[in-house]
Amino acid sequence: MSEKVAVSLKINGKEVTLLAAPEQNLLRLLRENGYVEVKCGCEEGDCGTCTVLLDGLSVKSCVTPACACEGREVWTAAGVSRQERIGRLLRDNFAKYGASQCGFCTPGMMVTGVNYLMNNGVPDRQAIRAAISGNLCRCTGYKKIIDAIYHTAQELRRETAGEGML
Amino acid sequence: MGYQFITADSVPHALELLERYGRDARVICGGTDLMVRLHLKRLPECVFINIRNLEELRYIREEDGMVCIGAGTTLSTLENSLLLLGKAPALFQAAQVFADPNVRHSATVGGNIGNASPSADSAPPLLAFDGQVVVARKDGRRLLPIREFFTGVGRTALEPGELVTEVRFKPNPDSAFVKVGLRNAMAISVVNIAASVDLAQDGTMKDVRIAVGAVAPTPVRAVCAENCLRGRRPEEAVIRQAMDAIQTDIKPITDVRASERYRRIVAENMMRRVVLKACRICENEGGAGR
Amino acid sequence: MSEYQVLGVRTPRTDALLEASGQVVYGADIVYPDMLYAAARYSDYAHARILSVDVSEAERSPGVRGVITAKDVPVNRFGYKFQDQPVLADYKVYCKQDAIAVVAADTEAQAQLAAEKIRVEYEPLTPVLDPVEAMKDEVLVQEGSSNVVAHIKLRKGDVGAGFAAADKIVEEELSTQKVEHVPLEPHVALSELRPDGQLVITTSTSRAFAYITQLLKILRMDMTRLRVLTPAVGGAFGGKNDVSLEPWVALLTLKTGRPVKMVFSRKEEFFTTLRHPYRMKYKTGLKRDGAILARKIEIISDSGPYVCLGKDTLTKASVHAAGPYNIPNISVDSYLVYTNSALGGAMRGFGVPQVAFAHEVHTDTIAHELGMDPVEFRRKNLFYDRGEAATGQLLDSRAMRATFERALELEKKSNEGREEPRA
Amino acid sequence: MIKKGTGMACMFYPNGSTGKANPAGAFIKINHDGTAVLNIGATDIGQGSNTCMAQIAAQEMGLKLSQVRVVTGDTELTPYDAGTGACRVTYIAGNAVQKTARKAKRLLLDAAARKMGLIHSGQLVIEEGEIFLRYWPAKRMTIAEAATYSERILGQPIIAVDSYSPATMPLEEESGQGMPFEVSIYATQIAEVEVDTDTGEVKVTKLVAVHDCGKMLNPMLVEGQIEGGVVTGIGYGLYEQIIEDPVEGGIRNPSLATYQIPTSLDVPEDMVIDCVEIPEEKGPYGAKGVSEPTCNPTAPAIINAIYNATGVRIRDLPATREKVLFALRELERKEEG
Repeated sequence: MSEKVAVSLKINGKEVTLLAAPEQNLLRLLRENGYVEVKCGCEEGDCGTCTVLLDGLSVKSCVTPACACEGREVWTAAGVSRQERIGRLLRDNFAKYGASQCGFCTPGMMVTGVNYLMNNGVPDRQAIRAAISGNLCRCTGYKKIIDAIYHTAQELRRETAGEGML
Repeated sequence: MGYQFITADSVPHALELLERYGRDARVICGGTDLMVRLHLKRLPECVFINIRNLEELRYIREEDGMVCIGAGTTLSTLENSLLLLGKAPALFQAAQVFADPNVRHSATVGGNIGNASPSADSAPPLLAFDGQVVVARKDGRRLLPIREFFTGVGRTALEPGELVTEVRFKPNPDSAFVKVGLRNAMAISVVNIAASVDLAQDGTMKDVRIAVGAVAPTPVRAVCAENCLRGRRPEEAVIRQAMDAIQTDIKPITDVRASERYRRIVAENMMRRVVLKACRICENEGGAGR
Repeated sequence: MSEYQVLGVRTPRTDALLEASGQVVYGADIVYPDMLYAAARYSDYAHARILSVDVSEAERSPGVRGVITAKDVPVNRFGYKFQDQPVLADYKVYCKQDAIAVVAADTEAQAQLAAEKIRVEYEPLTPVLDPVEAMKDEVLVQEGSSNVVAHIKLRKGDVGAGFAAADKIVEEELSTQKVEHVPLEPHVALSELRPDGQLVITTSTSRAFAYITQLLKILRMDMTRLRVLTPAVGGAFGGKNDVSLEPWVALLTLKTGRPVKMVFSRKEEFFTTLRHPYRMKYKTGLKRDGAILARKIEIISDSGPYVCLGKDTLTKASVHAAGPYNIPNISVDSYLVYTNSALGGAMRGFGVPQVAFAHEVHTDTIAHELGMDPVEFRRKNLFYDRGEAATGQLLDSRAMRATFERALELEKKSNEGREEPRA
Repeated sequence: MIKKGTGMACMFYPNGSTGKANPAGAFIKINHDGTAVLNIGATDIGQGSNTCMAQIAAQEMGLKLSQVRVVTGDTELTPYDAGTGACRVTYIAGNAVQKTARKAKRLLLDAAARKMGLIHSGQLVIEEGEIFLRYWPAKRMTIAEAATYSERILGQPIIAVDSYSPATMPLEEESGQGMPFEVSIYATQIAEVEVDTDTGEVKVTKLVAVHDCGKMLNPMLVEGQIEGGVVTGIGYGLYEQIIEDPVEGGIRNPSLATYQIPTSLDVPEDMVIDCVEIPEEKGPYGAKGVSEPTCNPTAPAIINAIYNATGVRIRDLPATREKVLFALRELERKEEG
């Protein structure tokens, strides 16, 4: 490993400065500093278990250079699932609709789900199915994950409609 | 020496860094290709020049009839661009099936063509539009036709110190893209193909440009197939002729993903599908592909 | 409904909220103070004698605290009925997935770097990779044993008589491929020597007791000195049924006195067990009206270089090979064959997915050769309430026809758009 | 061109290892505060056994699910279990947990009887967390009271242990005859596919899966197991294949980029899942295991559907796009020839 450099970024709402090697990926930077909810299933960009929000967009942290995150904002599954409304509602619906079994792909699915819901996530099963197509799951067959995101989108839509937002 | 990672804070700064580090420099933006090669230990020590912060390279705009896309523009931006949906459906459709949504949030156009994989999904549309690559250097810039940009597997015509800053092309609404992988997401193309057609009033194809990926060391124009179609109507017999002709345009290999024979059959069938799609002809009117 | 009515309820998993917020602890998330990381050196050949293993350069590599080879393993053979699998390759490598040495270092990168510096001298032997070829025993995978390591026989009634009385014989060959479990969580194991002298191994496994039974023999320990903990498991599907990296981390801890952790890369995950590929021959004798009189089945299973669970899998496959049909005369001959290809092990379905593919495609072939609708042919031959299995066991098979008719009903109903509310 | 077709497959599969012992053990301790610790050897690898086992224990002891804490995954503290495999946990470990819970309940009721001055506990029942006399319901106490009385007064800790081992007979060496399993489960799946004759792509548009698992203890977990198994079956039938070098040996596609399992866009939007609930009286609350063989009928149902759609029968899995396309060409050539 080459000589490490300091990277200052915001993780789950908290300013932190961490040491990263130039060639290190964001996944390793996060896991080595205790954010172990970001999972490593392949480290080759093929499985999605390492998905995090980077500046509001869901990305695969294993193919994101750690040093490129200087001054950026990262949210992990632990962070988004505490976030009011979208994250918390999706977390509860993941449980309610049986969207997880072994739980290893679940953090990545949660972040991808939150990303979908934050970017005008319409309650449309085919759109949701496409949105999570970068997150592999071997246990659930994807159906109940789509159910959870779909029902969350519906509930959010009812709320915003209720508040006369639309 | 070990790796280094330097973030450029402007294009001139990036060019200066590229100049200084020459062959040791390696431009990185999304990182979805380079970080995988790094993990697989197929990327020797280098100086990463990070251009991810350069907002001036992230745009899609129309300038005197040309669509100009900044090299740092992500695939998800392309996928959500109404301009592309309307004026350059081939590139829009390619962006939709590129890898997966989360990779599309990071991967950039400049990165995709810079990586120069034979199966790069953004290449066939740019080739079919006969686009150009704007290449900047410390002391100026040059316009490189995209058909001269790819020189081999993973190799481009870029010289050390040069940076792709934009791709530009004359858009065409009568264009389309088709991809065949081994599954419907996160799939590296076994064959991808784009077509751009200038249709006359009477329905004949005044001009037609077809570009095919994953069937040669670089994406290629299917010149022989184009010749069969140019000036004629997209009828079944004409297309059948072009389907034979395309076999001479392509030199597919057998690899872990698919065999040469499979790529040849799919290439001709997808050529038929993409030409009909570009001409907005519903596919099953024209009978079965071969 | 009262909180005390707990069964028959759509209750979420008790850890569902923890899973959704990423707070479940898997093996890879566990960190001990001054822990070392391990990396393995795998074989370069599918079949070769090992002349020498030189770890000196690896031992001098930066950050390295210990290297183990077969010499460090108290008992270097393990397995279930067949003790044929080495913990680390000693005088021979049997497949390209065999590990020869394992390095423990301060960081994972240092361990991997050092592992590449291990020099192995081989005397290459011709590998036998095709099971049918291997059955000729021209090249022996395991010395002193035929490559046909098990022949499972099943005889019910008299197939000869059945074929003689048949109006029609249908023969068919079918085969299945090797597949990987692909649990999203790769294998992981940690070992720690606790102050009281107990060696505690934490590993992602479906069968901790099967593991500790093997590890006790390998490490020559008893249940007071060894303990296996199972953290949350990120999917197994049968791929975490057999010991692999656990003895390596245990021995490295014993050698260095420090906790050791090893997490398989996705590539190494493909080196663990795979589903056995089967080559199957089906021969069925029938009456013109579709009644099945006799079925003869032959299965060749490529076990890779060790038996592992190959024989148990092939037994369960043989018992179910004829399918859920009333067949008076059945004979099954199944051969488990050693090869130098990748090792077979348990995977979801344990041999029966292979034969289910075979007997259900064979059933369709038969129906079409008789000019019958495959649904009608099944309706005629499926188990009734008291089906007799190929083992002669009488089954309570009421559910066979219940699922059959219900599936047809749901298929028809969903085509008419009136989908059942339950789904 | 797109050709449509439908195919079916049936299967049967046992619960438990083949003709050899594979017991499961359980400990239960009822705490003085009326909660319980369920300690089992079987581990949850994602199929939901911790939840299912806790449900059985809670139902049997009249507790809420939240009052039962499950401890597994420690060879020193948990009783022996043969392991999570062979579709055995719900049926075998479930029976062990139910038997153990009955024992714990007996100890609890005995303590309650003594506290009430009854000569035996036969007339006592537990409902909604309370113990009372069946025919004089006014005479009641909470489970916590009985537990405290037993543990802290009588000095009788409420700890029960039991196990379950299926009664099977090994197979005879020569004939393979015997009684290797106690119970079996059954299933039928129907697949609808669309085959693109230009690329050989097979798209599973609908999958009907009807399975048998006796009484469903938790319908949501059962559905999840069937949906997951179906997708594993789709991978087995259409997408997955380890490619080994035929000369040198060694795997040529050891990555998730070149060994492709189904993504969310490769599975049918229309998955119709159902169970026929024929209770199994030997099972805990009538239940049997369901998870392991849910993938068994999927691949053959798809292969039969491909034949129905195109007349092409793929006899060597997987039915990759290339294999289907070449088989279509072969069929065309034969028909023209």
